[in-house]
Amino acid sequence: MTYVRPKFRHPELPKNKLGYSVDYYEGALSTLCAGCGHDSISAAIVQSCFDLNIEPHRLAKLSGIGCSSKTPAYFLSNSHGFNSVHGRMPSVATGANLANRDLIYLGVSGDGDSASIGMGQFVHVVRRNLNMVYIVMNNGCYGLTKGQDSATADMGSKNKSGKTNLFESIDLASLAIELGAGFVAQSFSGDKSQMIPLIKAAMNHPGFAFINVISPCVTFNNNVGSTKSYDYVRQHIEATSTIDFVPEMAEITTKYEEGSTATVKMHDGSSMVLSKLEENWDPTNRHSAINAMQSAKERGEILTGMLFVDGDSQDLHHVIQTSDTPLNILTERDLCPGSIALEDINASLR
Amino acid sequence: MTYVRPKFRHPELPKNKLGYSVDYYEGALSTLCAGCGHDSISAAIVQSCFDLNIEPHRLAKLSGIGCSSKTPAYFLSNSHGFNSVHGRMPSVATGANLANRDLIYLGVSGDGDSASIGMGQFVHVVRRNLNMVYIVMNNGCYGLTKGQDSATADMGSKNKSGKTNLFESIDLASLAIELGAGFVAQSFSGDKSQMIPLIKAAMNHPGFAFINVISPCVTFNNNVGSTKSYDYVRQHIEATSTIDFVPEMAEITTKYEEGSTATVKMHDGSSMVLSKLEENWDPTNRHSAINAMQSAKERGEILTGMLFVDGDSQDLHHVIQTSDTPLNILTERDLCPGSIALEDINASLR
Amino acid sequence: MIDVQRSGPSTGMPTRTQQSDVLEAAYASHGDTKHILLFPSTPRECFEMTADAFDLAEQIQTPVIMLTDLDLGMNDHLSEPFVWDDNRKYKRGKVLNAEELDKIKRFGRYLDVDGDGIPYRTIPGTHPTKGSFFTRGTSRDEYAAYTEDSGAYQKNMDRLMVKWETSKSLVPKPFSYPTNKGNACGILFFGTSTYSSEEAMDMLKEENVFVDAMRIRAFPFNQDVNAFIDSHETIFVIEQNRDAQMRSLLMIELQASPQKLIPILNYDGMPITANQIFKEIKQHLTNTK
Amino acid sequence: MIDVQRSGPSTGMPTRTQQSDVLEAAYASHGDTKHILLFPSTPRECFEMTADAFDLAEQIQTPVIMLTDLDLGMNDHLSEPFVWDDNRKYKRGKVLNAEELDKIKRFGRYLDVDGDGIPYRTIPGTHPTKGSFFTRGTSRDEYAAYTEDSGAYQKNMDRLMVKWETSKSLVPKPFSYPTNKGNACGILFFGTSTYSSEEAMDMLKEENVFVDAMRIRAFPFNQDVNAFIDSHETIFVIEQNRDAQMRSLLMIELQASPQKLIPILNYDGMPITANQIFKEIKQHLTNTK
Repeated sequence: MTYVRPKFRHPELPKNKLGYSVDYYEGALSTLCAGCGHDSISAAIVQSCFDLNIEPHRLAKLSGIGCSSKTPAYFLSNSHGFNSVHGRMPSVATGANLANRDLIYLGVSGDGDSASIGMGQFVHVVRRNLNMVYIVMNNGCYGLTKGQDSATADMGSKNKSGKTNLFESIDLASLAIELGAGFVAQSFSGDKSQMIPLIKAAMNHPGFAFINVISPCVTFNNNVGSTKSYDYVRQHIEATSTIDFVPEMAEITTKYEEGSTATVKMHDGSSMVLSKLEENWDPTNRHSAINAMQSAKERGEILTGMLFVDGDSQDLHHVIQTSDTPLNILTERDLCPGSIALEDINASLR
Repeated sequence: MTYVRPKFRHPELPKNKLGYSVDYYEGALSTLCAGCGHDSISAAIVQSCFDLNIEPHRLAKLSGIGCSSKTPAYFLSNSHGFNSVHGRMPSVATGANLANRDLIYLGVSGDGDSASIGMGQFVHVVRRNLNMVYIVMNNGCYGLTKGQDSATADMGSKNKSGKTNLFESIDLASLAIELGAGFVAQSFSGDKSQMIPLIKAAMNHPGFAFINVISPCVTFNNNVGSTKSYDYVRQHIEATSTIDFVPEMAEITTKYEEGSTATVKMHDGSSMVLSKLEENWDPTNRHSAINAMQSAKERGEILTGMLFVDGDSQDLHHVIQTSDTPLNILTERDLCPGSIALEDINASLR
Repeated sequence: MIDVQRSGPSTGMPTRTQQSDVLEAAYASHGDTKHILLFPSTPRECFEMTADAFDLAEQIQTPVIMLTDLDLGMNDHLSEPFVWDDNRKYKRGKVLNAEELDKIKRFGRYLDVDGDGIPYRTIPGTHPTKGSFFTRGTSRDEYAAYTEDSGAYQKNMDRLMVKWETSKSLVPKPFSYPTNKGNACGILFFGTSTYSSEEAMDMLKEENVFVDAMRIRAFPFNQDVNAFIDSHETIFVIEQNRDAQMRSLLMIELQASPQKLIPILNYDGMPITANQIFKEIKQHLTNTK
Repeated sequence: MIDVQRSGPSTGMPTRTQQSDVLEAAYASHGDTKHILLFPSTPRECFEMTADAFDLAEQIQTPVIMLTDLDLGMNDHLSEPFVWDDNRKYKRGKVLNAEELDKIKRFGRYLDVDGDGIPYRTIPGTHPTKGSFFTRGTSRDEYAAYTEDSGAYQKNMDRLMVKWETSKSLVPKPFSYPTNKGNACGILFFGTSTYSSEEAMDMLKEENVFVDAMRIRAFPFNQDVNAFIDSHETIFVIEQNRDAQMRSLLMIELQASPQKLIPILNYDGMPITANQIFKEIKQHLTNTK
């Protein structure tokens, strides 16, 4: 790869509380196609981590295989990264999270990686409520192998070669809600102002936080007839609400219209203020969220924004009551029952 | 195994149209625990095939691994069978069905086999709308390895050793509806009168037909506190409707109460007459079925019977437009484009 | 199954070639397991062996793995035109139809009727009352019934070895290069090491070094491979992996002496060069003079 | 990873024993791959080797597979009491902490600093600005950066071979039975073939047949195994599988001559008997007299 990133940066880039400017959160220059939606999502991740004052070494980024799964090379170059095998990112995330509950885990996947080869892992990482942010960069096609329809391609959608997809699409967001996920959002790579508060809120959610981002493949699935093209998505998205993420300590200063606002408190004291656009929808009620998704489907619309959030979510460590100290810094003293306990076991077998 | 089935059968067992009595549809003697719900399901399969006048050699039975997956040895001994590896029955069924679209495919699986190791396969066989009946014998535990909680165990349910399950259960029927299955039913191994018409209707449905049968594990999950015990299930089931399966040609003779009856025509001319017990539920409307399931969940009830049926379902062969002749009897003449076509390919590469 | 081998292990080098799945493919799976492998060396052979692989899979009733590589799979090659014989018939192997089933007293799915280790099979739906059976991963008797009887299990494992022997004469024979007989050295190679090996032979010839040569085309090894090894003092085994995997197969399956089999290995992801082969053979012959 | 081997392949015999995953486990995965294997022969050794396996996995930075079998895993055994040394420390291997990272100029995840093929690693979250890296399945350079450079790839593959050599002295040594030296025959065995092999030695002794014996406890083979093979004319390799899988490993890894390695095999699902071993050794010695 011969890409060279221009070295020049404005010397007075603003710094966050940690003293880092936004470029400290960037990664290597992307080798994805120019205009790829995935790069916008990477940029939103960079901005969110900068805004949230995250220490990069306290975050682990993980992925599977595919165009989307290449992106961890393109953001947060000062964080640990793990590019796992196809569809198996959740297993690696689960192992890492169990070893050290104190890091922030950011998983990035694609529709091929999550909805096909990794479907079993996806379902079970939802069920286990692993404390992680799981972003699917969803373009409805296999970009890395030249644009075949994926399992999230909509029935009737046309791909670049003019072929119509004959199968029902898998709706990952609805699936996550049905499976009991405590935080489910949907967004569009063209809407950075929506993505950023969602990513921030997801990072503050104590459990599995899923964001399905429709991210058009400019090279193989941006044609007329595709329901994952920029134009189509832009024309068919309908937001549940506008979202403000209000960090801990900050005062809620924006004025919201009476009656249409829901404030969701996050576990660390921060809040998400949702200004509802969708009627008959309660973001904290699973059944209501399912109804909103079904209704949008019936109207042929793509519902974006916060879809469902469970304020009482308890992550895997709480459920299985592991020690507060991360397991990977426990020592022989904490872990090994020693010869006396072993003697009891020997005795029980006599 | 030293079990010997008593040889004596009543000499005047009634025969079906093909001249077979019901014992021709039986299998080897079950080696499952006495009282296992799975044996009741096997019996319902036997009765259904007898009633439907199925030629046993025109049916293929398939399974994965587990107690449930052992049952194909215990029914239809005159049918071909395939006991595949864990969670991979859908792949084998897909291959067999593509090779010969003219057989009836009956897949039997368990909650471990379908909801854990086989989740990816389950999701995608639903999506492909493979023409098969897929029965899950669901006991919420791993019976073959002594009763550990499975992924369909309800949160809060207690297993035999007194441990409470801490995880949300995977609701396979809701999942199948969400994923677009065209025929989804739920039943209870203790309710043969409900199972038989459901199995018959499933066998006449032109596409993927899913029946989730709660089937208590008498040995490891029939204790007080378990939500998959006989007593608990009996007390918490609520049927959507009573069901009559009316074969082709037969006249609908039963009288049903005005207004509460829905008749679903099957593709071969047979009908399913549903006498509705659940209000605000339309068995042919997916959104309505999802609502009914959600509402039942909120009431702590298990909805059984027909849940959703799509009368316009078209199976995989229709969708991908394969030949009407089963692929496995096509010959060189039909399949091989021959030297002239090859010469065109050679020419295109010059 | 077609395995277009690239540089491994794991994701390896996604755009570079290697012949390093040989051992894994040969014995893939737990328990005592051996698989049929085919090694094409040209696009035309890929075409022909793919067709052959279907026939072999049905004749031997087993998966067949074609091991090609990125050099063949991704690079442009000059190829002879592909040829198809319109009289060719698909080989379905030992499949019983309804009439044949009628003639049989008792059908045994795993019964070695012909003594070649390959039993007869039936296709579901063939006959109303005969020929159906239950396929299972567990041990079973000749009639497909579950058993944990040691004798029945061992009998089946031995039948599979008989089948393995039978398959040696069914898979493609190795290609022997014309020879003046009596050369002490032989070279063995397969797949995309062919061009470089042939060129190296020419280079050696110019220096008056003559070697016999054989191109392996399938696993299990045909008797000719055995004879080739036996009739030479030294065999250079040319392959594109680090661990001399084909050489390992020759030792395991043909009891060939490790001392006799000199590995010539390239594993940098680029196709092996004639120059490397030429140099290593010359070096070895000089050292052992 | 613990593999309680049963009769294979596929589901095989769910309640019967075998030692038939040896070859599969040793080279599991595509590409040039080798794995550390441990072979316990008693419940106590299962206990001890499991603890050792964790240490080895961290020291060598690789998965370790313990190959036990159903005979050990499902049958009742009389066992010595398990023992634990309370002063034992976990071996974490080469892990850099924050202070150590501060002292290093540039951290290279795959840099062979010590020349033993085992690089240093870091644990996520250790240091605010140093030591983070990107783990990937593709080829990479010593600093964990993506590369398809042939030299960098080959260097890493060669480093892994150096690590393999290093691990030979880290894994459990084979157990040598006391000997009067000078016996022409040796027997090699592992795992649950131990009791029968020992009993067979006693039976042979009664007939004045003396053999040396070694119990293999790990793969890769320690130098002692090599020396044992070299110092005997004939080696009987006793194992519980059809294809003489351990014998294959000895040929591949130690260049042992196939003619020297006489397989004694049992694969009927029942543990191998002393009587079988005794008979086959006597038979062979009689035939070759």
